[in-house]
Amino acid sequence: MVKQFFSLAGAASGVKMFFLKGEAWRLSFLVMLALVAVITAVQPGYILPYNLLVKLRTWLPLILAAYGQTFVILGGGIDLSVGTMIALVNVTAVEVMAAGGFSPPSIVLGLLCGIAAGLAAGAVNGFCVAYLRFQPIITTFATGIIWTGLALWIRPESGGGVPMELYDLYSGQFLFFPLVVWVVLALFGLSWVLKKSSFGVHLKAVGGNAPAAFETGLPVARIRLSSYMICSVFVSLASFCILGETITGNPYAGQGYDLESISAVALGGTSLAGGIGGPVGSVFGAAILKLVNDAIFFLGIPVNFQRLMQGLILVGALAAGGVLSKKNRGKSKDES
Amino acid sequence: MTLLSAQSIKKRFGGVTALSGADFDLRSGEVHVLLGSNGCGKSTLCKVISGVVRPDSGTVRVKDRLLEDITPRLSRERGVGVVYQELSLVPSLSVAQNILLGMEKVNGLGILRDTKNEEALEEIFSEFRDLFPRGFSLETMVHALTPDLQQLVEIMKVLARDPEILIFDEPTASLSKEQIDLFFGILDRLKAKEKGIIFISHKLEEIFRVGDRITIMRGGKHVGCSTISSITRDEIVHLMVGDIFQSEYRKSSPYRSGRELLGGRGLSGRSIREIDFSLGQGEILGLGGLQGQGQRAFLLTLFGVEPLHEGTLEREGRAVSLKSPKQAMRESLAYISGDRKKYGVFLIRSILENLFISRVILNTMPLFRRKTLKGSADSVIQDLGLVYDTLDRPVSTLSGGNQQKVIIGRWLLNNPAVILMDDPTKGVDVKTKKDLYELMERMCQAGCSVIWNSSDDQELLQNADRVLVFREGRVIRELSGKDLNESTLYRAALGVDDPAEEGR
Amino acid sequence: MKQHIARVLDPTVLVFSLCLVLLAIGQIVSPGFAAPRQIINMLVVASFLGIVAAGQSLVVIGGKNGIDLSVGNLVTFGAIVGGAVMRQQDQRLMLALLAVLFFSFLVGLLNGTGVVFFGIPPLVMTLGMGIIVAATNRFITGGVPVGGASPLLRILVVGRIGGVPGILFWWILIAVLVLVLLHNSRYGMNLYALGSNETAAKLSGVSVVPMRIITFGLCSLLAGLAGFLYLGYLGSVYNITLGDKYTLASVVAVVVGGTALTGGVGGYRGVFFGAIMLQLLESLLITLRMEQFGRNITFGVVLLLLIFMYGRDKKLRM
Amino acid sequence: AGRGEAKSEGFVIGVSNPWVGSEWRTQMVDRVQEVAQPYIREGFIKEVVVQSFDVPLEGQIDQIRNLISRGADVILVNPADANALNPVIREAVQRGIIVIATDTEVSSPDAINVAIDQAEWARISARWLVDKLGDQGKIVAINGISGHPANTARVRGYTEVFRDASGIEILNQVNADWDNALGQSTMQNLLATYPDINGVWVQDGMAEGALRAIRSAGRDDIYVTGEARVGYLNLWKETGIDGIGVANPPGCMASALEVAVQLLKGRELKDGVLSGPFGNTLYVPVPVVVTNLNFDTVYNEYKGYPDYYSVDGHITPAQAEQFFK
Ligand SMILES: Nc1ncnc2c1ncn2[C@@H]1O[C@H](COP(=O)(O)OP(=O)(O)OP(=O)(O)O)[C@@H](O)[C@H]1O
Ligand SMILES: Nc1ncnc2c1ncn2[C@@H]1O[C@H](COP(=O)(O)OP(=O)(O)OP(=O)(O)O)[C@@H](O)[C@H]1O
Ligand SMILES: [Mg+2]
Ligand SMILES: [Mg+2]
Repeated sequence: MVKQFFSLAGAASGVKMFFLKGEAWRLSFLVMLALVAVITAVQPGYILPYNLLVKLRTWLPLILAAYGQTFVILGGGIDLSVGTMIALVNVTAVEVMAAGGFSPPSIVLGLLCGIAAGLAAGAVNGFCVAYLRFQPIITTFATGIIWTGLALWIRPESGGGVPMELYDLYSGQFLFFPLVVWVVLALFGLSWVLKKSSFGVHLKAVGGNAPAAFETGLPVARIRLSSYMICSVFVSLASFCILGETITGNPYAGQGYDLESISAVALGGTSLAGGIGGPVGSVFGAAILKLVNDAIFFLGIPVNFQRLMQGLILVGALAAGGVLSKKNRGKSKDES
Repeated sequence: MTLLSAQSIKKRFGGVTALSGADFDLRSGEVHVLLGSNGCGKSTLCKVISGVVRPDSGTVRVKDRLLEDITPRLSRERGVGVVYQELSLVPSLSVAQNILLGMEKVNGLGILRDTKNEEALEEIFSEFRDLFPRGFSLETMVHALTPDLQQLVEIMKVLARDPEILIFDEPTASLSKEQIDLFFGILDRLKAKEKGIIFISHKLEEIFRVGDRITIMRGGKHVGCSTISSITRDEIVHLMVGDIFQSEYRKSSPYRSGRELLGGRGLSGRSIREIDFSLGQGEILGLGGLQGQGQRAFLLTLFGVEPLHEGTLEREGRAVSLKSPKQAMRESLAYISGDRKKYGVFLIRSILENLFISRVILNTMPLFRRKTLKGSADSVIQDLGLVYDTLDRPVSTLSGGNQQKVIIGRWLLNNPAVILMDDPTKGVDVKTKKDLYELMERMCQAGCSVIWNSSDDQELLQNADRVLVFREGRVIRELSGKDLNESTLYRAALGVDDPAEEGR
Repeated sequence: MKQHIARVLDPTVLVFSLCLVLLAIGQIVSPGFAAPRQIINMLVVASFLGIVAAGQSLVVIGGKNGIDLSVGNLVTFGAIVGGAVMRQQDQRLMLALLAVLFFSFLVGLLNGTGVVFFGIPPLVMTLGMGIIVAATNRFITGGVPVGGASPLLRILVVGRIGGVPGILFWWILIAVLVLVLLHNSRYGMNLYALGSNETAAKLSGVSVVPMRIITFGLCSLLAGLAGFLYLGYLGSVYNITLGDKYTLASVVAVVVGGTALTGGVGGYRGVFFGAIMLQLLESLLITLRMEQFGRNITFGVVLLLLIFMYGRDKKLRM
Repeated sequence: AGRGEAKSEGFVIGVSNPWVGSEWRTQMVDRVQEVAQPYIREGFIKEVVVQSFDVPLEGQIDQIRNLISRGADVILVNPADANALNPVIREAVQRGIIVIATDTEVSSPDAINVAIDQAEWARISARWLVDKLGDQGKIVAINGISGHPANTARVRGYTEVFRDASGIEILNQVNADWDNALGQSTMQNLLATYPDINGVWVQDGMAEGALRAIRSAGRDDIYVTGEARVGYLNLWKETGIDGIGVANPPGCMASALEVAVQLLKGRELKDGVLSGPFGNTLYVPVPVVVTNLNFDTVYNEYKGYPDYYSVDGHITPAQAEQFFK
């Protein structure tokens, strides 16, 4: 009887493993392909390399933001300040570049300062959440307001006289391939590294069960702090992409990226409760969000239905993911 | 050699004193048993040693080096490994990841060195393999495992760290006999390697089997330390509970057979099998046996929490189907759990709300005045001897015993006919225990019946008119009359007299 | 002593004192800031947020990461549906109100269903539902709002009795109802129990699933009602994003009012003053002629300070 | 098909609008589709493809790229930023697409702007206010979204006027994000803070909110500027104020379409018609300024329209031809 019980449990865990082996992104990948297929059916040019490349350029900021957000969420937090952080990084970089007359060294310096500003913002978020134990949602909302304030202080309105060269740089080639392609490849590479690294495991441990991670001797606060800082690096990169695309210093850049990046993460199969998932899914999740918009446009759906479709698809995908993961979800962290 | 010593450790949690000057020391090559009643501070002491709990005062030394401002990380580095009572596993990670958590072998870039890690895992797992089901993989997520296997994973996790000092906090509570045997084998080998081992268990026979020395705690400090060979069971029990427990309590009024208040035929559920029972008015029906054999599941099934797969349940002869606690409450059932933090109390809410939550649910009027509620609690509060400041204070400001009284009060306010008690005296002091026993007797005299699950055999035998002995989800024996004694209960629980068990 | 400190730090008291401090500062730097008329003005503006935050606090108190990010869109929804049904006619006022309440409650039930039955985290469930509601708003109006408040509704909201506009009476009425609901009703007791310990609540007879779903329903209903009253204040809907600002502001008001996002604690008393405090702060910063960036930074820092005082998670090391 | 030769299947007109929050934008999109109808009937235009959605800046870039993919010959944009679209405009122009920005001016040398002069638009009502106050008084201003180019131009416009009027003191300037409701509550705040306000410079739907706040505070001694929208006109009629309503025409995109049609026909712009900060703007006149002098005429014309409707106007084909050689 006992043995029988064991084998049942074993079979059940086999089924669960199929879904939970960190492969939740498979589903999002399929959805993404399906959307591309649908659009291509009505707009064959959509799948041409040139078009996809151009698309990638506009999607990359969200992909990067969602990628960064995944780290925070995996570690059991959330970051509602990524949108305004994008603006802060953007205006910082542009201001520094402008001060140097957009000379090549000043551009490099501007990018470095931008990342530094992003890292500082991420560090503040991380410090408040990890060390002061502030509740993440409301904390990052509050810091987000502050980032906007700082961005407006640095540059009250958009502009900055950024030269077209920056756009050429962003849309240009690097070692025979477009820069954005390299970035995406690097993201996949990094995901692999994360999966293979002890940091990835530790991050998931902290997000999955912080007290247990602490009792095991993991530096929980430091890991959570670094999750916010890593996020801020990707957010800075997202900000640079926006800068390359819009060649404008804009204190309102990145509006809406916070909630959209969270949606992308959820669509990518990462549990918002933390501990389960990974950044690859978020890449596909972000692509899905963008593709839904394109599908709506190319299918010629009336303007007034567009948002409805968008919402329905989002909720539908989440519900499907919920049903799937409900079947194999771990005991939620705190049953109490 | 003294590996570890803890001196006059004090720790308060809010109003509760968990440790009030505990001393402890551990030598290499010994299994040092830590024993004491529930809530006496054993786990807290372990957590102080491992740095999970920061003591208010006192010192911990490892090999004569003072551990200052201990964190789990620091204690691990100094060679302390702990199997926590509540486990420290991450459910969403695989068994392998959990075992190696925080000590994975990585290369310079932080990338896991798979082969090395696998080797380490293999080495540890080889010993345990037979206890895991066929086809089990180390890649299985921990949440998919049964509690006993999770406990084994937690043990492997500590062994993987190869610490010099090992602390096992009630590791055997959820293990089967073969699993325990294997575990004790491991303990022997660790001993041979001159490791120091702290072992906590409430089962005396285990203590005598593996222990070398024993420290007994009461009320947050040690009250005695001795080698196992020079102490008797009676002495241990005496040290544990002190002198107070002299007055032997025994339910005075015997059960007078009357109507059946609750009865069941062939009840089967997730973890209970074909249970028949009958509960007469005024009776206390005990549930006994080893812990975790389906007693709680049985109570939860009666209370509508666990689903009933087969069988019929009758309330005063009427077939009833109880699908939720609310329905059970409407049939005048009440459920009192000793695991109050999890199942009973709303720590951050007021005493008043904790008392009235169930009463209000059964009220026909959806609205109430708090003043009126307060007034109507008076008699119950007096009955229970509840000590409190005002009813608007959070219940967390009460001591555990008083919290437990609040939960009992919650159900008394509903005038229950059948009281289901699930180890209600866990972490309750002797005086309060006695109050509870007397209260239950009064309730029975007033026409209630009680089903009482207890992990404390003494308590069970003192209170119950009959005892159903559980094993693997079944009732394997019913004890009553002169059979109500420890040896019969014990034999039944272990299946000694059961012919079906003999062949195993 | 310790209990004494705890009482001083009672969020309601703290937030209320903060309101007084802000009024005092305002009065000093700009005489007239604390004049009764100005206070009433600020209360009027705060009232809509206050009503939305009432619903939000129910969801938050219920625990399990309860949060509702669809409330902003529901405010717009309430205003649009109200206007479309009412078509500026008094005799359709009741019908419009019922329609708003019914449909917004329905939206909330859907939120609750997604959360309870599909296991979608409230954050994203309500976010997605917010998009759907926003889309519905667009769909109903075709981008151009139809109808508007009837004269009676306008009187009920902005008409004054003894200098006090109607909306404040409605707000107080709603506040009293919510307080009774939370502290003197079966629902409230169940909700707090649920938020502080779901397992124990279930074992005490709380019907967990209906409770959660109804709570989301009530939250949406209050947001829709706020939108309906807002319509009375505005006259007509000009902007199909008019409610957006209430989404996160309501969460902020809830936190500022001392209701922990972890559930089980807090109540509407603090949130009521929380909403007022946010408005006072906003007004004060405008009066100080502080530039946008300074207002943002001040606002964010004040919020962080309040979180520091009572928005913190439990320690890992005890 | 290049410029100058009619495409046999007709030209495709793309419209990019990055914000759907306001009825003004809806009217803009509706109006351009309406104006395209005759051209569609005669086969000159094949269709008008609309990308209208709430998107951030990069989202609008994506919109324009989608329109390029869709084969647009002309792209009419209401840009969210003056500079941010320059790269994508260049992409489009390099593929032979005509890009015309409207409402807000873009700095791209590849595009032309067809718009009213926002600074001048603001000056009209500012001058009126100064006039009414007799060069003496304390005023407040309620602005749109800080940093938005149209807002910046307007602030520049009225600031010039008020600076030149020595007796006018600006007490405070507040952003109410072109939100009617926010305009109303902001006005309430301002009224309570500054009991001695004589005038308010305010624009857009916010004007109606501000006026409501002023009236419900029982003040009828404050001059308010406004925008020519039906709701505002109704309130004007109801309260009998002495007001001004300057039309900010949603039809500007329709004007842009008329210009595009000329360009598609291969016509060339006259020398010197382009001006503006970037030297690439074709200013179209403000269609209507409503004051008590012409109030009744305008009111009667627009009486039947819903509140949100803006008093509108766009250039006719004949007027468009005036700009061309
Ligand atoms: N985190 C905590 N917060 C508040 N009180 C606590 C906490 N941890 C332990 N306590 C209290 O400290 C006392 C000692 O608890 P501890 O867990 O050490 O007992 P124990 O001897 O391990 O009991 P058991 O045999 O039941 O495991 C108890 O009264 C308990 O309620
Ligand atoms: N999880 C927890 N969080 C916060 N406080 C807790 C927790 N668990 C227990 N406590 C504290 O523990 C106290 C009650 O626990 P406990 O069961 O140890 O009391 P006790 O000392 O055993 O009392 P008694 O002697 O009456 O049994 C309360 O004061 C409460 O503050
Ligand atoms: Mg213990
Ligand atoms: Mg106790």
